[in-house]
Amino acid sequence: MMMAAEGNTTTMNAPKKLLFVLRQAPYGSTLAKDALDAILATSAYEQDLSIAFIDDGVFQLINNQQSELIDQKNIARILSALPLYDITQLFVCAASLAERGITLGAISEDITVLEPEALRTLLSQQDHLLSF
Amino acid sequence: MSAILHIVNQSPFSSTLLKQCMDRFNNDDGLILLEDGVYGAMSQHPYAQNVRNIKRCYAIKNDLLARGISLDDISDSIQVIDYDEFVQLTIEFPLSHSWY
Amino acid sequence: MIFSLAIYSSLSAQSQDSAYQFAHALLSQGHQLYRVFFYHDGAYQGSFLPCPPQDETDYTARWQALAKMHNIDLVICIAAGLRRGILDQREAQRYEKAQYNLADGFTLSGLGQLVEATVQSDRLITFAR
Amino acid sequence: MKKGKQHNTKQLAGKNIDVDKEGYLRHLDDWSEGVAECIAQEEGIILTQDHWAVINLLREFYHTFDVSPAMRPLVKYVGIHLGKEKANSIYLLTLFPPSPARIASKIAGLPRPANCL
Repeated sequence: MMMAAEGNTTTMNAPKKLLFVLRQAPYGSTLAKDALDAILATSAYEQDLSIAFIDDGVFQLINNQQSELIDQKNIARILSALPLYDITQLFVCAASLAERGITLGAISEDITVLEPEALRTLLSQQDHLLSF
Repeated sequence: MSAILHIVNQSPFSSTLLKQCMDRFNNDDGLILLEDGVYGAMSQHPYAQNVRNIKRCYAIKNDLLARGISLDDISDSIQVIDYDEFVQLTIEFPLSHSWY
Repeated sequence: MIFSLAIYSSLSAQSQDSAYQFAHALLSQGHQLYRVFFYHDGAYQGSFLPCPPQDETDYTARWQALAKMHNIDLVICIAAGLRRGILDQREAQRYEKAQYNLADGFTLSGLGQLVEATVQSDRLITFAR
Repeated sequence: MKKGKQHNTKQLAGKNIDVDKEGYLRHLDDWSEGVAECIAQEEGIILTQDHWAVINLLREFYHTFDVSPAMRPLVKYVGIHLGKEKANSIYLLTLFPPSPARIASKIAGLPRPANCL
């Protein structure tokens, strides 16, 4: 139950469009996990929040991750909690999937696959890009 | 549709970062090469041709000179800038994305 | 224009210096730096314990000086700080550690501060690795 | 100067169990229903079936998703599993006063939340 009671110190204006761009594979560094922590925290602040998995970030979506074998939190399982945090705008880069020869595993039913043009449009419609 | 200022800090000789950035590049976007990213400004680098096609490509002067890269050795299409100009570009472009 | 910076880089990464150069340049142009948020390995910036040789840059001291001069909010993500052993007195007591090491001018706070910085700022620039 | 953690050991459910100074388990594996009863008692709470439903759900959330829930997802999860009428933060506050986030996770043997205030 982290970060439950934050955020009442400033008045927030109209929601901003924030896109987390996740480009990191899940376990080689903690960046992928840190990005998810930031996303879960952000979900408490009524912003227009979305996530795009691109490049090695798509490796976070592979099924059957057994991260306990390397003493790490399971990224795929954390991702499966996103709907409970009302995070529903999830996108993945079709080209990144194809290039790596992987099919969608975790949260596949909730995620929208975007061709390059559409991905590019998504990026340029934001107020801020949070690069992870 | 907002133009994006892409910021790249890894060498294209050791990382595919620059390629990944260029794959998402729009005509009206900008590219800043800094830190080891400035090796991407050298005319010999693997994507030199692509970078040449970018209208607005910039490299941080001090990062080039610190690495012994002569300003004569970089592609003609690349503008050499300082941090004041870097700040100006982040204002001119409504969005920035850091590739690292 | 209002800027915030997100810094994820460790002390060994040049991007640490780039972030400072950027902050310095934007302030000298009269823009506002609303917050610098240190996350991931950026949290190491907040320790006052590093002892670089006198002829090398003391990154932490440099941020402190800039913050003092321009009244900048230097925030370290508390979770990132705790993992990396960056504690203030309150957290040291809470976690029963005999020492604390958070440098003056920095504060430990939650990820909400990153969200709030993006909401309050016209530009968010990320420096990492 | 050199001082490690104070080893606060408590008699909980007939066993010596390491807790930190705010009463969180140092080793999450030490948790048992008996331990939960004891921690609850120290918080002035007698556990009823309603409490247990939430505690079990909290543990299930943690083990399913590998994170401790924030308030909002927990409320949502409660709604899915225990019914809509219980899906509100006041209900949780009534069960685990004064701070359901801290108290319930302590009793359920979850990691202490990072202090984000």
